[in-house]
Formats: sequence, structure tokens, C-alpha cells
Amino acid sequence: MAKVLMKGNEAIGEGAVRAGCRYFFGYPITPQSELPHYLAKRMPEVGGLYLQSESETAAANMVFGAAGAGARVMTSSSGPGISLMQEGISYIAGAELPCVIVNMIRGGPGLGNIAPAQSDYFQAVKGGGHGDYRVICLAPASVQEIIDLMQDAFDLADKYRNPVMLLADGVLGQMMEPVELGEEKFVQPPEKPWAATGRKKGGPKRLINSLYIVPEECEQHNLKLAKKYAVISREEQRWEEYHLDDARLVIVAFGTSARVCKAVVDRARDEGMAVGLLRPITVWPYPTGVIKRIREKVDRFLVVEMNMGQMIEDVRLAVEGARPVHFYGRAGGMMPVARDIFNEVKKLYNGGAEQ
Amino acid sequence: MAKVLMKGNEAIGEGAVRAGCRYFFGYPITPQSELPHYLAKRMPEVGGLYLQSESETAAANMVFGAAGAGARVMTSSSGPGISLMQEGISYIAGAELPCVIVNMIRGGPGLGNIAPAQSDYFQAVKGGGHGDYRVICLAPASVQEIIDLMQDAFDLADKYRNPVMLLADGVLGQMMEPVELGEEKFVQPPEKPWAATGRKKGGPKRLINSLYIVPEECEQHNLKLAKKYAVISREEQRWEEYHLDDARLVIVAFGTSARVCKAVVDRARDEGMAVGLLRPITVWPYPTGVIKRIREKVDRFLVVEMNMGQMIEDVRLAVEGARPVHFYGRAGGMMPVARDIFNEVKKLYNGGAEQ
Amino acid sequence: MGKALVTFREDRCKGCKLCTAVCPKQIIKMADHINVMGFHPAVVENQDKCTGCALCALMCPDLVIEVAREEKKVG
Amino acid sequence: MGKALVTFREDRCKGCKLCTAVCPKQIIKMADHINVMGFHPAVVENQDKCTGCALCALMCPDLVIEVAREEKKVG
Amino acid sequence: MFEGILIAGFGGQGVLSTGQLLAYAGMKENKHVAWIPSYGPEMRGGTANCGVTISDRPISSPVVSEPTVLIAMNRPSLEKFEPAVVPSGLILVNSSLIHIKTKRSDVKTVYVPANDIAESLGNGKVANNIILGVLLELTGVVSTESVLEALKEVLPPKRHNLIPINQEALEKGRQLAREFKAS
Amino acid sequence: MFEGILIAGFGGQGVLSTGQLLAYAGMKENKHVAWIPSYGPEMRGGTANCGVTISDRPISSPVVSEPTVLIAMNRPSLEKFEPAVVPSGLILVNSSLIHIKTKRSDVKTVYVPANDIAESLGNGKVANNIILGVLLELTGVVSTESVLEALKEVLPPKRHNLIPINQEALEKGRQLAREFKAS
Amino acid sequence: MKKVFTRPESLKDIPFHYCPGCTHGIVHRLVAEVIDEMDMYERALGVAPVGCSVFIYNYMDFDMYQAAHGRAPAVATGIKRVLPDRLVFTYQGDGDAAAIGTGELVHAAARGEKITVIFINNAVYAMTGGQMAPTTLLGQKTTTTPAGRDAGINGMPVKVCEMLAPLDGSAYLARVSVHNPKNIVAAKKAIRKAFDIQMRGDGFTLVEVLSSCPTNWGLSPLEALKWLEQNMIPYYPLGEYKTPAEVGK
Amino acid sequence: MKKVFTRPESLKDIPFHYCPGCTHGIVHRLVAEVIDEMDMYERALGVAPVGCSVFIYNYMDFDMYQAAHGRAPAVATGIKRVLPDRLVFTYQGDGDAAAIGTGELVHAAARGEKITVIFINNAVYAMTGGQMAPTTLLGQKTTTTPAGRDAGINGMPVKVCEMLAPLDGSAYLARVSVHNPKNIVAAKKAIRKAFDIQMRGDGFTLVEVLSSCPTNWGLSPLEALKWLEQNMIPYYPLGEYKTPAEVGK
Ligand SMILES: Cc1ncc(C[n+]2csc(CCOP(=O)(O)OP(=O)(O)O)c2C)c(N)n1
Ligand SMILES: Cc1ncc(C[n+]2csc(CCOP(=O)(O)OP(=O)(O)O)c2C)c(N)n1
Ligand code: SF4
Ligand code: SF4
Ligand code: SF4
Ligand code: SF4
Ligand code: SF4
Ligand code: SF4
Ligand SMILES: [Mg+2]
Ligand SMILES: [Mg+2]
Repeated sequence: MAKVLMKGNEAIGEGAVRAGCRYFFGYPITPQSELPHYLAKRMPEVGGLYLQSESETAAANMVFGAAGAGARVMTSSSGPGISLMQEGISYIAGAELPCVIVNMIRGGPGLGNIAPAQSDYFQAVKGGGHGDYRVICLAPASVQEIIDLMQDAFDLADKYRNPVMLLADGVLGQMMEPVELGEEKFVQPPEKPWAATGRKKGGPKRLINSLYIVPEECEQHNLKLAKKYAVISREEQRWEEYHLDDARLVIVAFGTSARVCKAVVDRARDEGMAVGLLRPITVWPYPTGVIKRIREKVDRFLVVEMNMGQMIEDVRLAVEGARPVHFYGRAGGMMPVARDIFNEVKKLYNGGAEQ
Repeated sequence: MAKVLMKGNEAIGEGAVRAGCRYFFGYPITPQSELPHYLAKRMPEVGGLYLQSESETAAANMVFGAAGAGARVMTSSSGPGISLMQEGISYIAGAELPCVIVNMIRGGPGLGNIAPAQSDYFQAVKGGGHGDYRVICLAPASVQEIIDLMQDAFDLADKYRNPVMLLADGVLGQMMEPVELGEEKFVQPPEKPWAATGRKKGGPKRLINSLYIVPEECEQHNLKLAKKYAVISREEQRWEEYHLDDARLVIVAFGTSARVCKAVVDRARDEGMAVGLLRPITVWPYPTGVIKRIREKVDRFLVVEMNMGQMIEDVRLAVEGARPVHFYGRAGGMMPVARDIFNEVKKLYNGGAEQ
Repeated sequence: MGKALVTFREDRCKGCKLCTAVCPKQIIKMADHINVMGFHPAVVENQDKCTGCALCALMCPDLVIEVAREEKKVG
Repeated sequence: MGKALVTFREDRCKGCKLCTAVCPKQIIKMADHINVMGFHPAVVENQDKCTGCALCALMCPDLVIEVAREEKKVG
Repeated sequence: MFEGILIAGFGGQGVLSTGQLLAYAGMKENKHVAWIPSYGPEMRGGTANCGVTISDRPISSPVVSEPTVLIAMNRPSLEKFEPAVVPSGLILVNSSLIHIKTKRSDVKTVYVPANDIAESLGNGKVANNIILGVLLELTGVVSTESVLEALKEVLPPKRHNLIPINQEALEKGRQLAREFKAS
Repeated sequence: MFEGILIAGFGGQGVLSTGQLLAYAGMKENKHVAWIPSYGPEMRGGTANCGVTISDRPISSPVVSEPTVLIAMNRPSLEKFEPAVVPSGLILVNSSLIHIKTKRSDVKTVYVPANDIAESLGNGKVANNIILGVLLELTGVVSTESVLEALKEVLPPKRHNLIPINQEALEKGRQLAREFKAS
Repeated sequence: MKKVFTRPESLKDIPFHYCPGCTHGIVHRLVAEVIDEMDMYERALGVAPVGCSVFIYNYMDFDMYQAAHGRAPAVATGIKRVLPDRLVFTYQGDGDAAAIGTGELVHAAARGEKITVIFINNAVYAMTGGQMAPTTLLGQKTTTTPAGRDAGINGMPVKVCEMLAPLDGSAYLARVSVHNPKNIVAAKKAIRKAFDIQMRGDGFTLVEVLSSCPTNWGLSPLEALKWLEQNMIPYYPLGEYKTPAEVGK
Repeated sequence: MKKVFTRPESLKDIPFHYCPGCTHGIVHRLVAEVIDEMDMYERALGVAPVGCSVFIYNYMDFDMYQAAHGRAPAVATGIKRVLPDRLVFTYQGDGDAAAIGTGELVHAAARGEKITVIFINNAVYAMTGGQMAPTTLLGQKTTTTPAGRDAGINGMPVKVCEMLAPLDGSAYLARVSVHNPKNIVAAKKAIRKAFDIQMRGDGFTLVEVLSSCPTNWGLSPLEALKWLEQNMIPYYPLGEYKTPAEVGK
């Protein structure tokens, strides 16, 4: 099929529709507004619903209701709005409801700005809400990958009855790139016998709930969740390797900053330096396995983020002191520039300052 | 002065009043309700205000306003309510406003239960809101320490113009213990020339703000915050050491679980095992220094938490693979029992399963 | 009259007395003994006087009371 | 009449025309040239006709217009 | 010394305040003490309980999950907490309201018709102090004097008139316990 | 090959759609392309700009922070972005609206009276395609054919009647550029 | 003999956890009876709040949801939009609906969301220990208004029906009470009417039930009902505040 | 000659960032003029919203706060409780005040918080690109109602003054417009009245200003004012919805 030029935000919408999502609840916020605009038009075409909620808090809880009723459902927001959803996300995770949450990260903290950033990494992967829960986090780096990952996002959500978050930023949301949409196939979401759709007489009673007032039962529930998270951690780590095989210096970066780092790797290779890139596609579960596998074979790691240093903790947890882990970051909505990273790489490659 | 028997929640209130706090905004939630009850009575006695907000979201933003106006101000909540404050906390940190937030952690995720837990550790220390910001987190382990730390909390908040969170749980909040209140001295909060109290003609204009629409400026703001956080990390790490000197196995635990672990250490020592306890009093900044200092001298670490394993990441980040770091946790509001931990210690001490 | 039967499920009664206040015949009393939950349960003293009006049952928050009545003959 | 002066701060004008519509004397027009911001600014064509009613200034969202008037003599 | 005392009953039976009194008395004797109530919506059922720990070492967890002493003021409390008592622990049963026996054979059980005795003293409200007296006599965890001193501080002055009757109840309890020990 | 083209002007000057057209044409030629607009409340001022990257390698950042080509459709845009152009880059200035000169001496500058020429063609709206024609001629980044092909796909069928005038504008622009090269 | 009063089938046969004399139990029964009478057991979906009545999810025998504090109308919106032919109701206290959940309540009403809110006004936050609610009366003592609610600090009690009535999306708003049998019968009628209007698709429906909390009011169950009658009803007049005829007016 | 119209001192002499013909600028000026006239420059504290008018904090020359989206009334509450003798106002759009901030707005009113909300109703979320607001009119096309607002999906537009009027804590509620000089004068009077009532301590005050957004309405500035007059005013009648005489009624 022919390629079309598509905006990242619209690709999220189209990807969701193609993945069988028929319900969107959300509240406008830059830089993801084109997604609601797109779905406000697109959902009615496929018999779906675009409903603008009165707030992000309400949106998260509408998602809770719709997911409990068995629908493929999503919401979307950025920074402040995602913070407002934290209670809801904790409830969704606690009640084990599948849904997709898009977070187009912007500069923070507070009102910050709308420029591209990765400063909500901790919030997404460590859990910005209360309690021991985990959200599967996918971090695409191109418009094509957005389309592909939206299908995965809904499938993973249903498979594990868990919220899935798509982490991106204004650059990915606003940019247009050629994409291959592929056949539009009708996706029948899986059966959900647990969904509370009305109890048949004599049938099982369904309850969508996160309350376990008896601590013993709550602990059991937590253990059950932990078991599920362990399975996800084992089965669902995804990443891209770029020139890792013989790399002496490995850059670790995700999403938009990984795009820039790829150019840095190219340039370093051009100049004869054995530099590679590890691009986590899932940031939770974190691709710890691959880092453990390569850590002894390389000299050092360089983590590049559009924040003050967050994912670096996950890298350090995987490296466990075996090698130095360096950091290069830009903050507040600034994009890292390939040249600057390259200079950093050059310095480190030639045995720059130890950690 | 004579000791009095006091409830943890009431001690928080009395400690706040003695630290010069005159404004409380909050929304009821178990297990911290005795704190609002106490302050609803106590604040009017000292010319202060107890105001019940319509929600935790509103409470956090009332705190924002009152802190911006120069007041010593606090709020308090638990699990779901703290999640609802995340946007507000991010704004408070972004605008560099001093305030104290009490989090009496309960079982989660979702509605969970009201039993004691430590499962909001990540949320507190990694930042549950959006953007690169940090909250100073204090973790008392006794009612006396609550009283003492409340003074520190307000002082640290003002010193660094940063939110400070007191992390405790229902056990600490509900229990009564003897406390020495000390002299009630009138505390004059420091001058706050930055507070927006009305602009004198010809005087400087004050703006309480977290918006930096230009990425370059937002980055500068982030760098300024990062510098402040680095100072706090260097200057304000606090912890208690208990039989650390010759310890071969070091238990790391905070708050309620650290109390239990102290008994475990006693028992281990009784049985001739060189076991010690490191109790972080600040969990952000994390007392990384002491761990780095001792890590080579001990055989192994055992982290005990009332969650599925959160603080262990900070311990592992400090240990950097130098020694095995083990975990023992109870979840969902269950209290760890000294005997069980002791059994774990015994197993590990005698060279139990490597990590 | 007297063609009615009220049944109190004693172990569910919390002794709140709401039923006693509404009985037009004033035949509901609180027992001296306590039930499994530790409450003095409500009891009917004079079943015969009961009209089956069901006001007691309507008022009871804990669904302790069932009421049966002789069906009215049509015509 | 004619004892009034309207001053337009041209570089602040966004060419929205709101002032032109409310001037009772219809003396405000949009200039052909553009200002530093790239807008065709409003200008007064016939200052003499201006009554100093200040309706234009009242309407202008960008505080482009100042109005001065001869003070009324008392009595 | 170490005592973990669990006091459980209906709301209104003075369960929480009895526990506090005990903790206060322990504090007077410079012991380490901690008191903790059950909290939250379970209270809706009307039950109340608290744990009191008195020890000469710092107290780790204030939660009395394995009581050395259980004071059961009503039947549900006995049934619920009896299994948790440590072997060779002590159970004090308010036999005025509890007409069953404990099932444990590895603990010491004392049946105290606390309400009946209290009524006989002319004030049904001091049932808790009757049973507290028994506890003091059997465990010696704190002295009667400390309890009375604590009472003075806990009660507002205008209710100090209640001290004599409470004292009487404590004494009555101790006496009962002595009889029990003798028997 | 690599071109990072920044197109900047007022809203309404077709800045965003011109950029998309270019990206589309690049895609038709199987090049790697990316397009990105400025976004957000800065737009309130009425300015608009977008970056188009066309390359034979995968594109790292779509943000054109160091343009190889700047198309400045109005004066504020020229003043704002001129310093960012790479040395020996190209600046196309819409001299119909911009009456100043660039300050850079290390870049090639071409002044194109795009609006005037467009008016002379009878449609002021094609000023952007005049200047696009200049760009194509000077850089060869994509062919005129690809642009026309892209135009067919981008324009809804009922507006295909506009294709000839746009084509004319592109040709006119190329011709101008050839004259410039010759001079 | 014929049973003239017995437990509705939609209500599971287990004891309530409520305090003696708490009228939550009465309202639960009324809701279940109406669902039985409408034969909607298989199509009923209820949303539990956070509050004393959180465990309504255990008592109702059909499928249930438990929502975050105050968010039940948003959860119900999500459900109803996915399953438009179901009977969807929320059951919420005054803290839940009139404080933290104000935004969700107002906007469910504004959108004309085809759901029913059973709104239990007991003038306190009961579950958390008797704090002031938005509906606490002036002068009423609670754990956070130890000297009685003071309008100067806390403002005046919020009248929910009155506030929602001007919203065009609200179709049926009624305030009822359950302090005596006559009012209980009227309360049931209002619930039935609300459910009927919901199923007809006319818009948002809400039944505010004045309810007692003997425990936190510090009164015996009978005194509590008297207090309700004498203090709450004068400030919160009973009646229908909106009926479908008025929709869109 | 005497200056009869000039820039108020409370308004900093810098250009607004607003689109041509956007009436936000007019309302800014009115607020500043009233503060000048009341001689309250040194005691005025304003709270900026999130919305097109976020930068009001730069334009007002006195001390300002910037609040999270919708939370300005809560922020103002915090300020006013600490500094009760200051003039505290919020400036909020319809997304800010009537959607995400509903809870804070309603409860500031219910508490009788002594603040003034300047509420800019322009029937869209302007800053984020023209999405539907709660106040968007039926049939109005926005970026999220491409076929026009449909009552069946999104309900009816919210009338804020009408909704707040039943709350006993609200002291002054007025709806004004700025589409022509006469209404601008009336708008200024209403703002003055609200500020006076606030300083008198009578309770919560709000002035709703019907305002234009030419950019997102897709109209020229003059067309926009006409659209406002012809479409908004009929649905949102101008006038005073509450004055202090009615407080406590
Ligand atoms: C976000 C959040 N805040 C606070 C609470 C604590 N909380 C539980 S119930 C409740 C109020 C209950 O009052 P109401 O809604 O009136 O119900 P009632 O108990 O009176 O029936 C509160 C504040 C919570 N669970 N979640
Ligand atoms: C929590 C949160 N949600 C969403 C946004 C994005 N946002 C910024 S302004 C705005 C709406 C603005 O509309 P309105 O309040 O009507 O003001 P206007 O721009 O129309 O003047 C929104 C949704 C945000 N900044 N924060
Ligand atoms: S049915 Fe009527 S008469 Fe019979 S006991 Fe009940 S209330 Fe009394
Ligand atoms: S109303 Fe019910 S619970 Fe109350 S006393 Fe009567 S039977 Fe018992
Ligand atoms: S002051 Fe009056 S007459 Fe003069 S230009 Fe302005 S509107 Fe016209
Ligand atoms: S109203 Fe003001 S900005 Fe608009 S055209 Fe007139 S002077 Fe210019
Ligand atoms: S606390 Fe009040 S509302 Fe809750 S169950 Fe008891 S009486 Fe009912
Ligand atoms: S978008 Fe609308 S509200 Fe915002 S500045 Fe422009 S015209 Fe004004
Ligand atoms: Mg209530
Ligand atoms: Mg608006």
C-alpha cells in the first residue's frame, strides 16, 4: 500500500481506531490536541464515541467505567493532565482494567511549557499514583512506530488487564512522516467475561473494584498483581539495537532523543568510533536483560534524556556498577542537538572523566 | 518537662502549631483524620485557620496560594488524596513555594484499604507529578520524632523554598506514645520578600509562577532547581545508625518497619549475630553517602519495606552491585512481624541464597 | 383483624427501635436478652393485634421483618 | 467641536477595526501601509471632526488610542 | 518485662480509655509504652479494641498481634482474638456478657463477672476497672497507684469525684484475682 | 543529500501547506522526509513556521534548528531565523513584504518579490509557490513533477482547477532563479 | 397467607455493616425493590461511592462497580456510553457527590447523562469519622467544626437539587426523606420515577435522600430521625425540583 | 487639553499577545481601571488562569499568581485567608472555570469566599486550539465538535451565573458583555461593584463577561462581536443574577 504523510497525533488516533478502540474520553491539552480533533471526526465514522470530559480526572474515571463495561477505550493528555489522572490510574491498575493512556510529555514542572520533554519518565514507570502497581509503558520513536504500537498497546492491555501508557512528546505528536497504514482489518476485541455488563440470573456476579478492606486480602491482591508484573517483565521487554554488536560505548535513549542519538551513532561510526545505541521501546518493563547481557562487553554507557536524569536510574540498576554510566540531558522542553551529544561521545570515548 | 501521652496524628498537629504553622487546608481521609480534628480545635486557639477544602486537589492549591502569600502552611492526606495533589505539588515545586504535606500512607493501589503501608514511596521520592522536581521527604519512626521533625519540616521548606513531605502510616498516626513537648516557643517564620502580598509603589513586582513558555528559560529554571536539589542532597541527608559499626548484615528500613527491624537487630545481637540497622530519616535526599561508606565493609543488605519493593532501588543504586541486596516485604496494609524478619535474617546471615 | 403475621429475624436485629416507634398497635418491644451481635432485639408482644400494615418492615433499616397477611377476598 | 485630540500608537495597532465601527464620526480608517507587526494600522483621517467621545478608545482591545479634550468650562 | 495487652469489646464499654489509662500508668513508671486502637470502618459494627504494650525495652511495633493478655469484654471479641494469644498467656473474660468458655487449654483464663460486680458497686460503668484490677493483680504490669495517678491526669478535674468509685473497682478486681490465685 | 528547510511567515501565507507539499514531494521520490510546525500559544501573534527535512538518510530530529534553507515570508521571520542558517546556506527573502536586507555575508541570499509576481500572475495567493519554484531551481531538492504530483494528492478534487496557476507560479519561480544564477 | 413485605430479590441476603438505625439500609432496600419491580435485575449496573455505603457493591445482587471518591458520575458515564440500554445508577454520599465530586456531578447533569444519582445527604462525612460535609447545617457540631459550623469560615450548606436545577441537562431532581413510613413510600416513588425517566432517555436524574447518621450525630436512632425532621427538612425542603416537562426550559 | 482616555497605571505598558480584536484586552483594561479608581494598586492580588489569558500576570503591574488550570479560586482562597484585607481576584476562561475548575468555583461560592472571579465566557477553549467548552452553543462548530455541538452527546451549554445563584454564599453575580461601548461601560460598573462588595466582605462575587474569540470562531473581529450579540446574548441573558440584598435569602 502507498505511504501517506501523517502527523504523530493523528497516527495515534488512526492507530487506535484500527486497533478496535471505539471510545475516547479526554480533555484538551497541548501538545496532543490534534488527537482529540482527529478522533472527534473519526470516531463517529466508525460508530465510536468521542466524548470531551470536564477534566482529566473525570476522563480517567470515564475510562474506568467504559473499561469495566468491556470496551476498548483510551484517553490522552500531557503533564498536568496526566498528574490529575494519577488517582484514576491507580484505581484502574488496582481493578485490573485494560485501557490505553497517551502522554505527550511537555516541559515541567508545574505549568512549564508545551515543548517536547521526557521529564515524566519517573511518573510513568515508577507509578505517579499511590500503591504498588505498574503501567506498561511504550515509547515510540517515529510516526510509523506509533501506528504499530497502538495495536500492541490495546492488545497488551487486554492480555494483561492492565493500563498501557504511550509515552511521546510534542515533536512526535506534531511531526509528519510517511507511514504505511496497512490493511484496515476489523479487530474483534477479546471476550471479557469479567466485564460488568449486567448479571444474568444464575450467572456470576461481576464486580469492578479495587477495595480490599481486609489487609490479608489486600496483600493477596498485591501478590497477584506482582506475579502478573513479573510475567510482563519477563515476556514483554522490547528494544531496538543499533550497532550494538561491537560497541565500546553504548548510548541508551528512548523516543525523540533516541532519534537524535541514532544520527550521533552514524556520525561516530563515520569517524571510526565503535558506538552503538540501545533504544528501549518498553520503558516499563525496562529492557534490563539486554543491558545485563552486554554490560561486561562494553566500556561505558551514556544515557541521553530530555530531562535532568531519570531513566538513568533504570540503566544503573541494570548495570549494577559494572561499568560507568554517564548522562547527557536537556531540560525544560529543549531538544538535544546531535552535535553536542557527539562531542560528549567523543570526549567519553577517548577515556573522558570517569563517573 | 513532663512527658505526655500523645497520638501520632495529634503530634503532627501540635508539632506544626509549635513550628509556627497557622494555616491548614485539607480534606478528610483515614488514617489521618485525628490530625484535622485536632487542628480544627487547635488552630483557632492560636489565631490560625483550619479550613476544610472541597477536595485534595483544592487543598493543594489553597496551600499554593497561602504559601505564595508568605504563610507557614500545611496539608495532609493519604494514598488517593495524595495522588489527587500531584498536579498541585508539581506546581508548588515549580513555583518554589515552601509548605508541608503529610502523607499517612495506606494500602493500595486504588481504594485499597486504610491499614499501614509504605507503598507510596516511589510517588513521594521519585515525583508522582510531572516534570523534574523533588520533594524533601521525612520519615519519622516514633511520635517523639514526629514532633521534632515537624519543626524541621517547616524550616527546611522555608530554607529551600521547597515542599516537604512527612511520610508515615496509620500505625504512627494512631498510636500513642510518651512525648516530651519541650518549651512552646514563639516561632517567627523567616522574612519572605518574594511573597506576593501586594506590590508597593516603586517596589519590586512579585510573581508566583511555574510557567516558562520559552524552552531556554524553562531549561534555566530546571537547572536552577537541579542546583538546589544538589545542595539539599549534599547537606540534608539524615539517618539513624543502629549497631552498624561491626555489622555483617545491614537491614535498611524506614518508619514503622524500621521499628520492627530494631527489635530484630536486638534479637539477632542477643543470638550473637552482627546485624545492624540503617534507618533513613530523609528518604529524599536518600542517605546514599552512608551506604557507599559502609558497603564494602558488610556482607549483605536486607531491605525491609511495607510494600512490594520500592526503596530497595535506592539502596541498590547506592550499593552499585558491590554487595547483594535482599528484600523482605509485606504488602496491602500488612505489618511485618519481627519473628518473620528474624528468620529471614538468620537464613541470610548464614549465607543464604545469593541475590 | 389478627389475620397477619410479622416475623422478626432476630439475629439480624440491631436494636435500633425504629420499628417500635411506627407500629400503630404499639406491639413491638425490645427484648431483655441480647442476640448474637450483642443487641437487644425487637420482638412482637401480641401478634394477634398485628394488622399486617407493614409499617415496621418499611421502617426497619436491616430487613429484619417480614410481614404476611391473609389475602383480601375479592367482592 | 474640534477641541479634541485622538492619538493612535501605531506600532501597537493590530488592525482589528473595532474602533472604526464605533466612531460616531466615521473618521477612523485603516492605513494602506503595514506597521512593524505587519498589520494595517488604524488612523484618523479628519482629526478636526473628532469630538473626543473616546468610544474608539473604549473599544480598542490593545490600548492603542489616547484621547484628550478641551476641558469644559464650568457655568 | 514485656506485656502486649489487647482489650476488646463494644464501643461504650470504655475499652479505649482503659487502654490509655494503662499506658499512662506505664509511662508514670518510666516504662516504654505504646497504645494503638483499631481504626477505620470496621468500627461501624460497634466493636472497638486497642493494644497496649508496656515494656522495659523500646517498643518495636505497637500493634499487639500476639497478645500476652487478652481482655475480652464481649463475646465476638473473645471469639475473634482468642486464637492470637501467646501460649501460656492470659485471657480475662467478662463473664457477665460472655456465656461461653475459651477453647484454649494452653493459656490461663479468668472469668470475671465484671458488669455484675460493677452493678453491685452501684455503677455499671466501672466494669472495665474491675477487670483492670484483676489484670494488675495477676500480672503486676503496673501498680494501682500509678493507675490512680494516671486517672487524675486523664479525668478532667470536674470528674475527679469519680476517682473513689474507680479505685474501689480496681481494689475489688485485685481482691477477686487474689481469690482466684488462692483457689 | 540533506536539506533542512525552514519556512516562516504570517498565518494565511500558506507557510504550513507549502512545507507539507515539499515533504509530500520528497516522499514521492522515496526520500526520507519529516515536517514539523511550530505549535502552541506563540501562534497567537499570528506567526507560523514549519521545518521540512528531506534527506537520503533516516531523519534524526525533525526540528530544523540549523536550516540549510530559510524561506522568510515576512520581516519578523527573517529577523528571527536569519542567525540560525548554516554557513553557506540559502535564504530566500520575500522582498514584496520585506524591505530590509539580510545581515549575513556567509550565506547566499535571493530576494524574491513573490507577492508582486503572484499578483502579476493574477493570484496573490500563489506567492508561496513562486518562492518554492526558486527553491527547487536552486537546490534541486525535489523535482517540479513531484511537487505537482503531490499537489494533486493534497488538493481535494474540486480544487484541482488551481493546479495550472500553481504550476505557472512554480515555473515562474524557477525562471527567476535561473536568471539569478545567470547574473 | 401472602407475604406483603419481604426482602427484594435484588438485595443479597447478608447483613448490612451499617450502625444500628442507619437509614442507608432503608435506601438500599428501596433501590432494590424498584429494580425488582421494573424487572431490571439483569440490566441494572450500580456504582458504589467511597463513604459508609461503599459496600453497597456487596449488597446489591447484580453487577456493580466501585468508583473513586466523588467520581461515580464519571464512571457511570463511561458505563452508560458503552451500554446505553442498561439502567445505570450511582449511590453517593454528600461528601462524595457534593464536595470532591462536584465537577463530575455538575457535568453529568449538564451533559444530560442518562444515569440516576441516589444522593444520600446525611450532613456529615460519616465513614471518616464525622467531619463537616458541604451539607452540614449551620451551627452543627462535627469533628472538624467543634464549635459548630460557622458561615463566616465555612459558608452556607450546599443545596444540591437547587444548584442542579438551572442546568438544562437535568431531567428529574427530587429531594425526599426516609424518616418515617410515609416519606419512605414517597422516596421509593421518586426513585422509580428517576429510573423510569432515565430509561426513557430524558436526561440526568437525581434523588436526594435526607438520611440519618446516628453515630456521628451522637444521637440515638430515634432521636436522629427527629433531628432530621426538625433541622434538615426546614433547610432542605422536600419536593421535586425538576421534572421532565421542564427539561430545556 | 485634558486626557480623557489613557492607559490605566495598573496595566503595564507592554503589548498584549492576544489576537487582533480579541476582547481579553478590553477586560484587562477594565480591571486595571477599576483598581486604579479604587486606589487598590498596592493591595490588589490577581490570579491568572491557564488559558489565553495566562499572561495577564505580565500585564497587571501589581503582584500576581499563576494558578493551575481551573484552580484559581482555590489559590485565591489560600491568599485571601492569609491576607484578608487585600483585593483578590481571579481571571478565568470558561474552560478553566466552568469545566475543570467547577468544583473550586462552586465551593468558593458556597463558602462565600471574599474574592472576585472575572469569568471570560468566549464559548471555546481558545488557547488549546478552539475545542468545545461547556459554554459552547448548540450547533456551534469547534475543533472537537466538527459537526456542531450536539445536545445528545454533549448536553446543553452551562449557564454559570444561573447555577451559582442558588448558593447562599454568592453575594454578587452578573453577566455582562464587551461587544460595544455601552456594554463595556456596564461591564466596568459590574466589576467595580463586585470589587466593592468583596471589600465590604459580603461574600463571593463573579462577573461573567461574554467575550469574543475571532481566531477560533473563524470570524473577523467585527463579525465576531456581531456573532456574540446575536448568538450568545440570547442564550446567556445579560444582567445581575444576585446582589447582596439577596444574600442569605
Ligand atoms: C480521594 C479521597 N479522599 C478522601 C477519602 C476519604 N473518604 C472516604 S469516605 C469520605 C467521605 C464520606 O462521606 P459521604 O460521602 O458523605 O458518605 P457517608 O459516609 O456520609 O455515607 C472520605 C472523605 C478517599 N477515600 N478518597
Ligand atoms: C490540567 C490541565 N489540563 C489542560 C490544560 C490545557 N489547557 C490550557 S488552556 C485550556 C483551556 C482554555 O480555555 P478557557 O479556559 O476557556 O480560556 P481561553 O483560552 O478560552 O481564554 C486548556 C484545556 C492544562 N494546561 N492543564
Ligand atoms: S405490621 Fe403493622 S401492626 Fe404489625 S407489628 Fe408491624 S407495624 Fe405493628
Ligand atoms: S427496626 Fe429492625 S433493626 Fe431496628 S429494632 Fe426494629 S427490627 Fe430491629
Ligand atoms: S474620540 Fe470619538 S469621534 Fe474621536 S475618533 Fe474616537 S470615536 Fe471617533
Ligand atoms: S481597535 Fe485598536 S487595535 Fe483595533 S484597529 Fe483600532 S486602534 Fe487598531
Ligand atoms: S457512621 Fe453514620 S452513615 Fe455510617 S453506617 Fe454509621 S450511622 Fe450510617
Ligand atoms: S485565540 Fe481567541 S481568546 Fe485567544 S487570544 Fe486569540 S482571539 Fe483571543
Ligand atoms: Mg455523608
Ligand atoms: Mg474560553
